Amino acid sequence: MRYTAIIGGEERIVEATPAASGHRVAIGDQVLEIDAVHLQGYALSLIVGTRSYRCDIEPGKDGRVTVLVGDHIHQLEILDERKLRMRRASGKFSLEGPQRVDAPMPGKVVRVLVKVGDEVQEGQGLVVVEAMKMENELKSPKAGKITELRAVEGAAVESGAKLAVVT
Amino acid sequence: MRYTAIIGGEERIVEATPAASGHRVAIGDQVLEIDAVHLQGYALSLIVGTRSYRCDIEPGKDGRVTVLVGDHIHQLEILDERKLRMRRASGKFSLEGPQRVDAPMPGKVVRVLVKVGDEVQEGQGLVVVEAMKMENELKSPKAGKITELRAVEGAAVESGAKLAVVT
Amino acid sequence: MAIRKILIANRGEIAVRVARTCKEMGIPTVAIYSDADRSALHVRSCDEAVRVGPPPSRESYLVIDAVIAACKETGADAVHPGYGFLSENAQFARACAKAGITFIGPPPEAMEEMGEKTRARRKATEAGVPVVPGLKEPIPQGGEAAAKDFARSIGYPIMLKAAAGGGGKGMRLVADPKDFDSGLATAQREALGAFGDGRVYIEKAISRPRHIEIQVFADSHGNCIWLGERECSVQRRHQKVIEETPSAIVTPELRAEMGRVAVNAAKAVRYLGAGTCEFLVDGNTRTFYFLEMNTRLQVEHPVTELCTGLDLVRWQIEVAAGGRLPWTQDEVIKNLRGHAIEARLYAEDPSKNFLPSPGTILDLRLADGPGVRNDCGVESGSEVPRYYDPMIGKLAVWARTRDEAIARLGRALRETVVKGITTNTAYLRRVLDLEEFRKGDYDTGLLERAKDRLLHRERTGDEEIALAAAAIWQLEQDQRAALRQPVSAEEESGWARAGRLQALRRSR
Amino acid sequence: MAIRKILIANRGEIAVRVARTCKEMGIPTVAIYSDADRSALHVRSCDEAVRVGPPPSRESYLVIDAVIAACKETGADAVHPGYGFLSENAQFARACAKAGITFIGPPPEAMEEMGEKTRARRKATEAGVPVVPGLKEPIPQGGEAAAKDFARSIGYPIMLKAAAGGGGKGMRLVADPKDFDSGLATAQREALGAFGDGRVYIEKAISRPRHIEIQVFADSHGNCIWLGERECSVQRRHQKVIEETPSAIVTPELRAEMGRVAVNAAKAVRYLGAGTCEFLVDGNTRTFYFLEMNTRLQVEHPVTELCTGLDLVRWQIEVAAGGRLPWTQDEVIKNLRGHAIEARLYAEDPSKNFLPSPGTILDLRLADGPGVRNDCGVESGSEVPRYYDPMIGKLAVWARTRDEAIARLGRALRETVVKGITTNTAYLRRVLDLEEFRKGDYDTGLLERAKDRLLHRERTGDEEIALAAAAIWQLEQDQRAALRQPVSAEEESGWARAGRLQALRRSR
Repeated sequence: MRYTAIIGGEERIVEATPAASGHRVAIGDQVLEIDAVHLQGYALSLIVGTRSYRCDIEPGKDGRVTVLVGDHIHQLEILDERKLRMRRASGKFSLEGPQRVDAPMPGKVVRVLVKVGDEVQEGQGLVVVEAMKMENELKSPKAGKITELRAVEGAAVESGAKLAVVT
Repeated sequence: MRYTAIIGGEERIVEATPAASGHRVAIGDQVLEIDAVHLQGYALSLIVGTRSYRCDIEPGKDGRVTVLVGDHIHQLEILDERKLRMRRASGKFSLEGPQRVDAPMPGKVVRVLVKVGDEVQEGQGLVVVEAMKMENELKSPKAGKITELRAVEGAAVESGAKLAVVT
Repeated sequence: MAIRKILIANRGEIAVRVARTCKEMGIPTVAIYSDADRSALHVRSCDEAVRVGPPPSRESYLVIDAVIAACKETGADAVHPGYGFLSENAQFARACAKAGITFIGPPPEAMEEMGEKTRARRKATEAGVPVVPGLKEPIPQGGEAAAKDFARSIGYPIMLKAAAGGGGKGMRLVADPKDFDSGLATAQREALGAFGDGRVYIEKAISRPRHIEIQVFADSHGNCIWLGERECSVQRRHQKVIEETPSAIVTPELRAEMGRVAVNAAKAVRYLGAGTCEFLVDGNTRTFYFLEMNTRLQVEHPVTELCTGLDLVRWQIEVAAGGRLPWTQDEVIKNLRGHAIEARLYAEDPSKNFLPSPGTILDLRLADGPGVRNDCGVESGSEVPRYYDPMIGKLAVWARTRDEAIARLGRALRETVVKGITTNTAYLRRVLDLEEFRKGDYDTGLLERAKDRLLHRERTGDEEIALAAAAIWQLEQDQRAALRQPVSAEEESGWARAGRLQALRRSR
Repeated sequence: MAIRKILIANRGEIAVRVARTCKEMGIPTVAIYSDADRSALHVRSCDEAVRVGPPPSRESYLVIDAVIAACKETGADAVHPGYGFLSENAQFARACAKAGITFIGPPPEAMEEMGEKTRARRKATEAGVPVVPGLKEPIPQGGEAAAKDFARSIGYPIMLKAAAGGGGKGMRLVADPKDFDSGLATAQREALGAFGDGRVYIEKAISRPRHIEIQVFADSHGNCIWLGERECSVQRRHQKVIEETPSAIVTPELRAEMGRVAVNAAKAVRYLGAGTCEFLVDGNTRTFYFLEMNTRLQVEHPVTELCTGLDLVRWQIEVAAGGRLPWTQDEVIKNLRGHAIEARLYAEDPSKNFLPSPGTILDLRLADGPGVRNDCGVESGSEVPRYYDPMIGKLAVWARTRDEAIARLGRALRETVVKGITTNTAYLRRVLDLEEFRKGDYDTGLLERAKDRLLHRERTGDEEIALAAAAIWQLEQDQRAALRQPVSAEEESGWARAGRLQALRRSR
């Protein structure tokens, strides 16, 4: 099976095929013969040559996967043709176009630092959300103008709730 | 839902019904109001009045269940009407009729202590199976006669394999 | 009087930890829980459990009447408050006394005299304990201008601290007069939010300061001893992250001197039980200033237990029951052994400015083997609610030397895996790798100064392995999908079932 | 010479434990595995892993050439043999030397002189160490009759022991002459099966004997010290079940005396590294007899580590690399502290005559908190193969006193839950409750004598809770079945997926 992986912003072609010994995985022009077994709770034990790895896997949405190799965390996306098309369509590769600023976790809006129409710099604080007794300032992902503002001081927000849009 | 439970050889009628606070469970004429939540890996947290219990559950075959309450192990069967009929039909309540002696675990037969036709006493050793470097003697479940003998010295046996029948 | 049943007025790892010692002592325990904690580990770690209210702590864990009522309902004759929540609330201690319940902690008077920082400083000064120059009184309404002048008079940088504070909440360092107003506003807001008391006071900020605290213990027969220090300078926003004992800069002489001063402070308020005197120590001159006394068990008490071999919770209970301290000061000194380090596991995302990451722990794998101790408030399938402190547990190690202890903690952190939520384990490992930490040459500014080194994610050689693992994983998913047996994280995990069942229950 | 990479020629908990110390020392590790162990924890606990053969140990873990080949393939320059398997095989030690690989253990000559019991006894006698009266030579082919006469001459009860034996395998107590032949047959068969050497010898059985062993350590610079005793009298069929240190009957004087004797025995064979002298001690007179020397790390070494604060595996590696012992005998004595107890977790069913219960561990919950140490070879989802020893791990605790240690172990055993297979945890708890054990007044016959008390299952009050839990559980199963979402243990658990995937792989 042929996948397109996105890791560290780069696209890599990864092809995995069942083989006698286990699996053959081609990454670009590098080929790995891998003996893989599943472990309980989303984990794999891989033996490549004599190297032994424990890989803990956390599947996310739309092909997003977090892979813990030994003690190194890798965030990547593993996409088949269909997912890849969707992924490209969504155009999230760049920060062109309007960018949503969402509540990254459930909490309470304690301060709104901008108003609609404000020009903001990349990294400028927009909204302060409090959760677990900590105040967390949400910054602008890009330089631009506040074209939408949903955040209201004192309001409780759920994870993923749209707080503002920067265009 | 009404169940017949078998615990310590006794039959108990257990009726569980969803209730506002959680569940109402009637055991015979004793009624318990129980707040139950599931935990990961087949476990329940029960609060009965102010008592707090962690119950680990190991479902077995045909309604057999092992329940670990705190640190006490309970072996029981929980049967609905259908299972109860089957259970009764199987007539395993007593040791009347032929009794199979099965290999309780995978291993190797190192000695066969009886031959077909032998009269045996309850608890008399019939076959010795070795596993994990330990020899384990399998005893007759009842007094009677060896009517069938499958065990062969030196042969490897799988768990549950029929070794002998005592009638 | 003997203690027959203990209600643990807390949650999370400390509730579990206290329950363990009670079990070893054969004392039945009662847990309390908010609606957010019905499925929490501490509830099933106790023999009984009583609901005390809705999720917000001010409506549950902080409601004195509810806790007292829970004691009466279950016949608990003693309360262990843990840390935080009501542990330093004199009013609660009085309510317990009034209800004939033994409060496992100091008398309310001692709490009041030490609990509020400004009074504590006065008391300490009286007892001849050196304190950091600063304004002894909280800033009154409308006194902002005067406060600003005073700040300029002692010279910047200054520190703004919550009068009722602790644990770094409601603390702000102000380096420049122009930031005074904003800093004050934030400090007051956080103080109000955290302690229901918005008053803050001003203090001169010492440069290159080390936060070193002394564990003291007193019984009701006039005995009071110290149990050595804890080096707590590895802090982020005044929140301790890694603690160790002994401290790299504390000599036996300095230890004895700080210990003597701490014991004096405790005696000055007729202290009882476990307490901690926090000092600010000048990294260069090693002069120390009394900061405050925490009139409760500290989060980081395990490092003291590891190096003394004591069970401090057992001592708290025995002393509260009128027992005598089994050790003299000399026995303490004779028994101090080896080196211990504790790392706090937080449900937070260091790469997102340490944003708390509540959620469900799908899988929890803790470290084991020689010299490792886990104190955890969660297990696989546990929910980390968004209402409370994001600390999910503590990983402590002991070894004969500091170097071996650091190596051991590194090994143990590598064994520790928390899936489903983001935690700071990788960040903690990077802290251990900091040269300053390895040398023991650091102060409370370490983490701020090393920020970039700590967050930079090194590119590792095993990226291909990660890709291969993901591909093999995905391949198998696709194969199974083809076989029409879709498996989603949802269906797989017990917590999802739990969620469904609870939903079921509510819906009825 | 420095050691740069260590191959761990073992499996299970000891392989994992050795790997932990190597990680702390920064030494890369290589695991070996049989086909039955591909998914075993020790394989993923090491940096590299090499298959050495099919499941039976005689075709994998015991194949010297395969292990040496694995070293060469991975460039390992040292081997840690753990215990069992090749750990006391002089031929293997020689093969390592020949291949230029450091064998982490004593020289082959010392192994040969001490490894075989009868020679060990001779050596010991020469060194002036008292031994139990018995026939020094293994019973030769056809010598059964003479042996029987000798047995009668020293008087029954007598003990039949495997010449190449250890760990109680191939040992038989014969109380009556008429059982001599059957006992001999069984002993020889077990000896042959376990060690590939069916020779056994005769020894007088001491009554009320306690099995107490002394840990010794020697470096290559002529230093040899003892590290205190381990009381191992809680045995079933000569298999240790619970070990503790210090022993209730060992006074400082007796400890020093046994230590001195043990060190002499070790010096007599120019010993190197970690070794253990096993003694039989008369419970009444406290006279002790040398039994044998185990020329390797013992299963129960953690209790010694807990009371000395040492990492014995680290010492083994340092000494094998030519290092000096960092401690003198006096430092050992100064550092002995508190009380430690270890309980062995076996995959066996006490109610079925301790029938081994291999299988898949669906869920494993280990104890945590103060004073608890886990050394485990498995985790949730692990397979316990039927080919090897049924011990899945060890639970050890430390506390200041024996009483506190017993209470702590009881608490920890209650926290330990192994689901999917049957284990001896409940049995271990009942052992702790035995009055003889609590008093420390027991001998190697304890478990046999207390058999009935240990197996009788007390009827507990919480039977109704069990019924209610089962009913609620079943109710929800039925409800979900009605919603057409059947959930069977199979579909739920990751191990089942593992099984499928492996099946998939084989089928290709």
